[in-house]
Amino acid sequence: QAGKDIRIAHIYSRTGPLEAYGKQTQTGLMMGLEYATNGTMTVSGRKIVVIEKDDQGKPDLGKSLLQQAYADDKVDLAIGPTSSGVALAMLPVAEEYKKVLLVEPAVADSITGERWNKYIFRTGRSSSQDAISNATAVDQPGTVIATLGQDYAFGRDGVKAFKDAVKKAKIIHEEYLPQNTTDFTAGFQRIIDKLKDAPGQRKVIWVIWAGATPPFAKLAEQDLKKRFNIDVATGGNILPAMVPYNNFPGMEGASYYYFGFSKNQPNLWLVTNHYTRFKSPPDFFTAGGMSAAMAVVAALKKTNADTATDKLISAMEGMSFDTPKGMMTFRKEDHQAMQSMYHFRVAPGARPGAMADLHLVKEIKPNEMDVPIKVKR
Amino acid sequence: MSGDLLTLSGVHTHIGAYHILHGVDLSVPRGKLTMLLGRNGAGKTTTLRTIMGLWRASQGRITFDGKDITALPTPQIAGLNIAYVPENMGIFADLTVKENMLLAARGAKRVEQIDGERLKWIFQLFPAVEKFWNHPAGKLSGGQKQMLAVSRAIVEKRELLIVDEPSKGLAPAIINNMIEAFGELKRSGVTILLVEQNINFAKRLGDTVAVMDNGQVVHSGLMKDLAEDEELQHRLLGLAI
Amino acid sequence: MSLLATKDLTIRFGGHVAVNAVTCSFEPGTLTAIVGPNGAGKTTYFNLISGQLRASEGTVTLDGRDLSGASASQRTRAGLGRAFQLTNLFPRLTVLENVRLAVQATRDGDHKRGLNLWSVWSDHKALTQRADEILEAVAMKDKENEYVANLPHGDQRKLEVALLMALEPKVFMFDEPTAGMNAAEAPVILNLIRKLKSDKSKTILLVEHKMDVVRELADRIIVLHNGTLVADGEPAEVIASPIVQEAYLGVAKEATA
Amino acid sequence: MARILSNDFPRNRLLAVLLVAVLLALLLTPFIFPGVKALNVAAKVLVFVVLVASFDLLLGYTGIVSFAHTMFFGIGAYGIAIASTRMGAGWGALVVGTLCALAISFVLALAIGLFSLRVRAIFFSMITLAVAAAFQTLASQLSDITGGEDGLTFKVPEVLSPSFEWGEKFLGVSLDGRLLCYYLLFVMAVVLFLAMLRIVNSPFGRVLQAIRENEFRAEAIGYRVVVYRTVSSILSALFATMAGVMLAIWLRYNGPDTSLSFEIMLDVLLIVVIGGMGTVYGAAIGSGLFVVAQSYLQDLLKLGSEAVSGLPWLAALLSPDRWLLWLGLLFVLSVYYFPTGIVGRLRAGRAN
Amino acid sequence: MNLKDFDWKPMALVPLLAVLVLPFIGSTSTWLTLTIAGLAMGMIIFIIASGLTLVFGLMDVLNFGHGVFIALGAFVATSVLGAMGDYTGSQSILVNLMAVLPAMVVAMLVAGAIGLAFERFIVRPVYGNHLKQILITMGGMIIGEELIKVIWGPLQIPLPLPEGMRGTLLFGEASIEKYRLIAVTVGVVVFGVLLWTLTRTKIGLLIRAGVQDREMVESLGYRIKVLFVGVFVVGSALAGLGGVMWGLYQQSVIPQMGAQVNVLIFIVLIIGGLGSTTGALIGALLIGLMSNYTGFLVPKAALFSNIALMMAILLWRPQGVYALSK
Ligand SMILES: Nc1ncnc2c1ncn2[C@@H]1O[C@H](COP(=O)(O)OP(=O)(O)OP(=O)(O)O)[C@@H](O)[C@H]1O
Ligand SMILES: Nc1ncnc2c1ncn2[C@@H]1O[C@H](COP(=O)(O)OP(=O)(O)OP(=O)(O)O)[C@@H](O)[C@H]1O
Ligand SMILES: [Mg+2]
Ligand SMILES: [Mg+2]
Repeated sequence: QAGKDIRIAHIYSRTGPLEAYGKQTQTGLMMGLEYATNGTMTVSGRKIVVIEKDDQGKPDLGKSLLQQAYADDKVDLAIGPTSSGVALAMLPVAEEYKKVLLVEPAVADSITGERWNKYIFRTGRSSSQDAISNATAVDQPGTVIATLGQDYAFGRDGVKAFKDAVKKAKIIHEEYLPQNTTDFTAGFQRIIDKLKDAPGQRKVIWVIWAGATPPFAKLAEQDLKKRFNIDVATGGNILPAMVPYNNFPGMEGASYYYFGFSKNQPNLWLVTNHYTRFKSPPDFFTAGGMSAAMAVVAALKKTNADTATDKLISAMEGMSFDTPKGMMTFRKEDHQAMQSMYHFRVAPGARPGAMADLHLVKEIKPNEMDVPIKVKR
Repeated sequence: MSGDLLTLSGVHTHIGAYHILHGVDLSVPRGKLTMLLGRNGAGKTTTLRTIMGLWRASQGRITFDGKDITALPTPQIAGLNIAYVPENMGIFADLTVKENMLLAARGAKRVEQIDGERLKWIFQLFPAVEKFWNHPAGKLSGGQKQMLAVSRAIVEKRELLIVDEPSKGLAPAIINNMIEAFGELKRSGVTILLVEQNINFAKRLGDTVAVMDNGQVVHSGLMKDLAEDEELQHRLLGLAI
Repeated sequence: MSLLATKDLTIRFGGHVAVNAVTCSFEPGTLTAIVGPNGAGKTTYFNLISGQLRASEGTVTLDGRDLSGASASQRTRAGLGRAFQLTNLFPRLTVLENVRLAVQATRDGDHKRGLNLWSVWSDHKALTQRADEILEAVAMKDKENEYVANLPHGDQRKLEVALLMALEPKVFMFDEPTAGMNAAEAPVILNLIRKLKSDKSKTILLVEHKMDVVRELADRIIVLHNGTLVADGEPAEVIASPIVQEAYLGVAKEATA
Repeated sequence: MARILSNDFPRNRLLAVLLVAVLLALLLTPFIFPGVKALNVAAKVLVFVVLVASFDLLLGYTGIVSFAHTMFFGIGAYGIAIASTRMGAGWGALVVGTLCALAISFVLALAIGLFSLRVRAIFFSMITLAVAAAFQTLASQLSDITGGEDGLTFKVPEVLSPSFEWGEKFLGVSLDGRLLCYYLLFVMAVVLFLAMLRIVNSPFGRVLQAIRENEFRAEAIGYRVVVYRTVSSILSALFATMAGVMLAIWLRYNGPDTSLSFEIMLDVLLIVVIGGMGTVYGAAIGSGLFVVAQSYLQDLLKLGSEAVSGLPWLAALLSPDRWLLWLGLLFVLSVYYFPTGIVGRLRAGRAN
Repeated sequence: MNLKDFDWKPMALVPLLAVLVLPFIGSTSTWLTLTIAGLAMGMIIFIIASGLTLVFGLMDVLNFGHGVFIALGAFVATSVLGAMGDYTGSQSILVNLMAVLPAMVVAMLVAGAIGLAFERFIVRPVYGNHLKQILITMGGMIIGEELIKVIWGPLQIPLPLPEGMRGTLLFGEASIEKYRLIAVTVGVVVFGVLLWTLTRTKIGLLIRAGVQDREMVESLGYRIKVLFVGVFVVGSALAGLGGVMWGLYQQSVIPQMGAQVNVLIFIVLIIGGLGSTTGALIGALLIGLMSNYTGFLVPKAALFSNIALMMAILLWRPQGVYALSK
């Protein structure tokens, strides 16, 4: 086997609604491979070849691309995809072909939950990890919270995980709005009506929103802090999507990644090299892609570049590996990478319209988050 | 100034793959009423449309007032002060009668600017136009539409009037009015080119006549002569009166 | 007993009464001409009888059956057939298909008037045969495979009549069947109408502005004026009546002019 | 032969050859084009032949422009998906899913037909556009039943899944459930296609054409237009549902984007036009060409953009990421150059 | 048109709806907030739909590509405003306007210019054929959207509202965003100019006539081709303006935004009746109000409120509230 290329398929949204995310992952993946192999792109004498495939954000297409990758292209393992829907459709294919699928960055809990099978690993964070870290950031006694999310699985699951993780604060209202809401007046009004007279020292609207038109700018317009002493909290996102955060100087939340937070070697390398190559800092999914690459290389090093699926699986289960976010560990039970999250605060002097300026409040270590295991074995 | 206002020489017209006009020669003398007769499918409508530039002559020459208009676009031809009433009447069904008239009056921006005397004259000829002034034109009866079509053509003074079968579907009384109207227009110096199936109409109004068959003008001369020569009528038009 | 009758038939468009309480009945074996000035309401009256318009008031009965609530297609199936003032055909189908569709619409059979989804259309030979007969009658058999859109105006008028014949109605309604046809072509249509007339079981209604045609064909004339029925009777009598002379023919006016 | 084709022959030699070629290619795909991709593409062609032909029934034969066609496609696919998820893999689930989906489609099509076929034609299309969009959102909101955005992944009867091997390799092709599944689809497609061919050539089909040509006159010669229109939209909905069933069986997955997205609607529209409206055969040829082209477009563009990598602007346009750009261009060009579609072109060519 | 003939019923719908829901909402201040916001939203929707009332309503062109011009306007605005940071950063609305007005003008010019090409190459061959219009303009939309991605990239771009236009005004407990009031002003201007042009000048008549019978309009001596191009360009320019307004409202723009608003503006036109500017305004206001009310009372139903409204209106008037006769 030695000398033969190690073939890896990267299936992601090169086009489609998540095009921007997917491309970051690809960049991160390639930079990660470069970093982890010291620029040689080889592990134990075997060259790593990445085959890119575009799932266009379509689950059916992603599924058949993964079949092609395993069957026609004879890849050793696959990485991706960008969207949860595509990932869920792919899971059974990995099982059918008995090959590893390393999920990055799709977030749905069920990927490493009910729908999981033993060929699935994930370097990306899960919805639960997101929600729990966010809960940690706002969970204080005497706080009352209203949640605001989109009315579909992602929003509802996110809120549910968040609720499960909140222990001390009280959640008094859940508002779900259609996914593509543009006029938030009615929703805000309902939240305000519920929250304004609620007893509590601190009132918070916790927002979980994915997609094109987030409610932050509109929330800021409402002047809630001044009018009703209501705060806003939310999770992280890609940099362009966080521009509106600057409307809320001092807003807190928890994020998966922000280029300025981690000070470890891989992240420093990533930030510097990303700046020199693209004139911009690395983002959310760049870091994710790099993490996936580093996980793969670590595993291959462990098996001495043996790509037999069972060897890979046993190497990866419980494996700890370095990433731009620090050490991660694939949990044995559900192959989810346990990882740090970041409690952040928007810079007090943030200027609306400028790039998001986040300050690190605290790194939330894996052992501080109780991420439930949901796989049925 | 006398002579011919409009002349066609050797005009050929193709519609798609069909060759319809085979060298039409026609002249319309200034200030006179010229009748264009011929059986169904002879090419009368096609001739009128070719003059208006709605179909293009593939060969031949059309001149108006000494100017070559063969290749001019339709709006410019109309802009030479020519009015046209097409066979299908060309009523704007969604607009009211008033708006239809306003559009035909190129010089007027608003209804008030239309020559009031002229309007009164039209109302008197075609009472329906006044009666349904604010109604959508599409709701008019077949004959009323025909009246509106002719009214539009005469709302402003034009040098040449080209009319395709104005009497179709009209009650006898209205036909009389129309004959009267064309007579009056002629007296005021307007040149008229008229296609008509109604031979009585033709006889009462026509100064000169051209008869078409198979895409060619097969006879032209004075109306008077044709009206008196029953044998010629029979030969040219296939009918005895 | 009369076959077709209208009682107090009225329609208003906004404030305008286009047909005003017309009560009239039509007997089999007669051809009734309907005349009147433009806008008198003739076409509208036809539309009310054949169901293209719904009456504001009044009833239409055929053979004693009240059809006032029936749709146009129901009335056609009940035996009211009409041809249109403006040609109204299926332009991108062939002549034969046009007629065959009309035959199929009214005849019962295993084609079930068109709701049969599962047989092959061309297998219904009886329909084709009947369509051929009709085309023969209007002298258009040689054009049966031409697309209607390519036919000259006169042939389209003939086909309009052929469709009406294919429906085999009890009542034939013609709305200016020869409009826009010249004197050389019109006879084909007029002959067809004459032939129908000789079959004594048919009721024929004819709207026509050409008085010579009316004089020759009509057994009876009714006159509409401003939507109201103002005269009804023998052709000679009606034509001579002052109202027709003045309002319709414009004779009186001419005399004064 | 005449009976099978309902007496509606291709009427053009080249067209006949093309049709036979498409048929043979589909029949033999597993053996002449090895690989998962080819088989997936061929299966998609089969599904689209049915879907597009069913849309043509509506558009080409009745003259109704509806944007809600994918809704019925989706109902079919969801029928299978939901039944298989709830009842577990098995033939029972397939039958129940299909029947329920057909029933729901029937009711919905009837309701839409009765309500909105009365409004102006272009309003009808806009209404269906809005309804389809709302239905898609609904499907993603009812996540307990439909799996939401993520969709449903499910299993089909053992015999149809890849793990079922029923013989040694034959001509280098492994004889597994996947192959059986493909041929199941093939048979379904052929049967449904011939059924539609029969319908458009029945007395009913002729009335539909008459209505398309001149609705007013069709009513006047005695056809109840609303009834015919409604029946035709129901029929077309049912066939679309069957196409959805085929899709779900093949993919063993369904989600809102997979069967309900507007993009599919666009593809269907484009195929109808490319193939030729009002000719069921157009659906077959159009689907064959289009689906194959679409599936390999990105690969082709990749070659293209590598070839011109020296010219950054051109390379940006030829980038595989911009494949939609070329699809859009195809829309425009096909309207310019194929107003009557391939079938219309070929048949007209013979007529002259 | 005299007053007696004027059809006031549709006009009454808007206040009627507002009054009817009051008892259900209970609190007056909440009701006021929702109503004012809804009306203002309606105005914004009207602005983005106004271009289509010309192109679709008058010229009978089903332009699915209309959304692209909206997106285009918004993207142009990001570039213009991005370059005028000094003006947008000021707290004074007047200074802000010095940036926003040029952005609007440039967006309208660019959208209009592209509209010119769009008319020439995409729309001209298909006047009068709806199906082909749908197909070819869809193609145009896809191409346009992809070209936007080529030029500005596929990413979401922030379009922050100038400083002085932010914030809300308070009326007791009720609040209204400043920007919405600005949008109302723009909307009223657009409405007024359109209405005046279409009903008080001959141009409106000519366009409507031209849709029905091009040849006849030409035979009357008018150059319909030029007129149609002109209308299309104006329609596109209005879409560009709408894009700027919409983008500033959202405070961010994405290439897909055109496709997202397409359905919405089609619904507005259907409710209003083709070709009627007043109808479009009423449709937009109704939609603005309706979505706020249902969003507050029964959020689950908000998704279907537009469709339900459209269906109800069509049951009442199958041609929309102010339809041209046909
Ligand atoms: N669009 C067309 N396509 C093909 N042939 C046409 C078209 N229009 C007219 N024709 C044919 O051209 C010939 C001349 O038609 P035209 O309409 O000029 O005759 P006409 O003399 O006006 O007859 P009518 O008295 O019936 O109005 C006819 O044979 C007709 O069938
Ligand atoms: N749908 C409608 N809406 C409003 N008014 C109408 C409508 N249909 C017809 N009318 C009016 O009713 C009157 C009668 O029209 P109708 O078409 O019956 O006349 P007609 O006797 O057939 O005339 P013609 O001889 O000119 O064909 C006309 O004044 C017409 O304007
Ligand atoms: Mg003619
Ligand atoms: Mg009439």
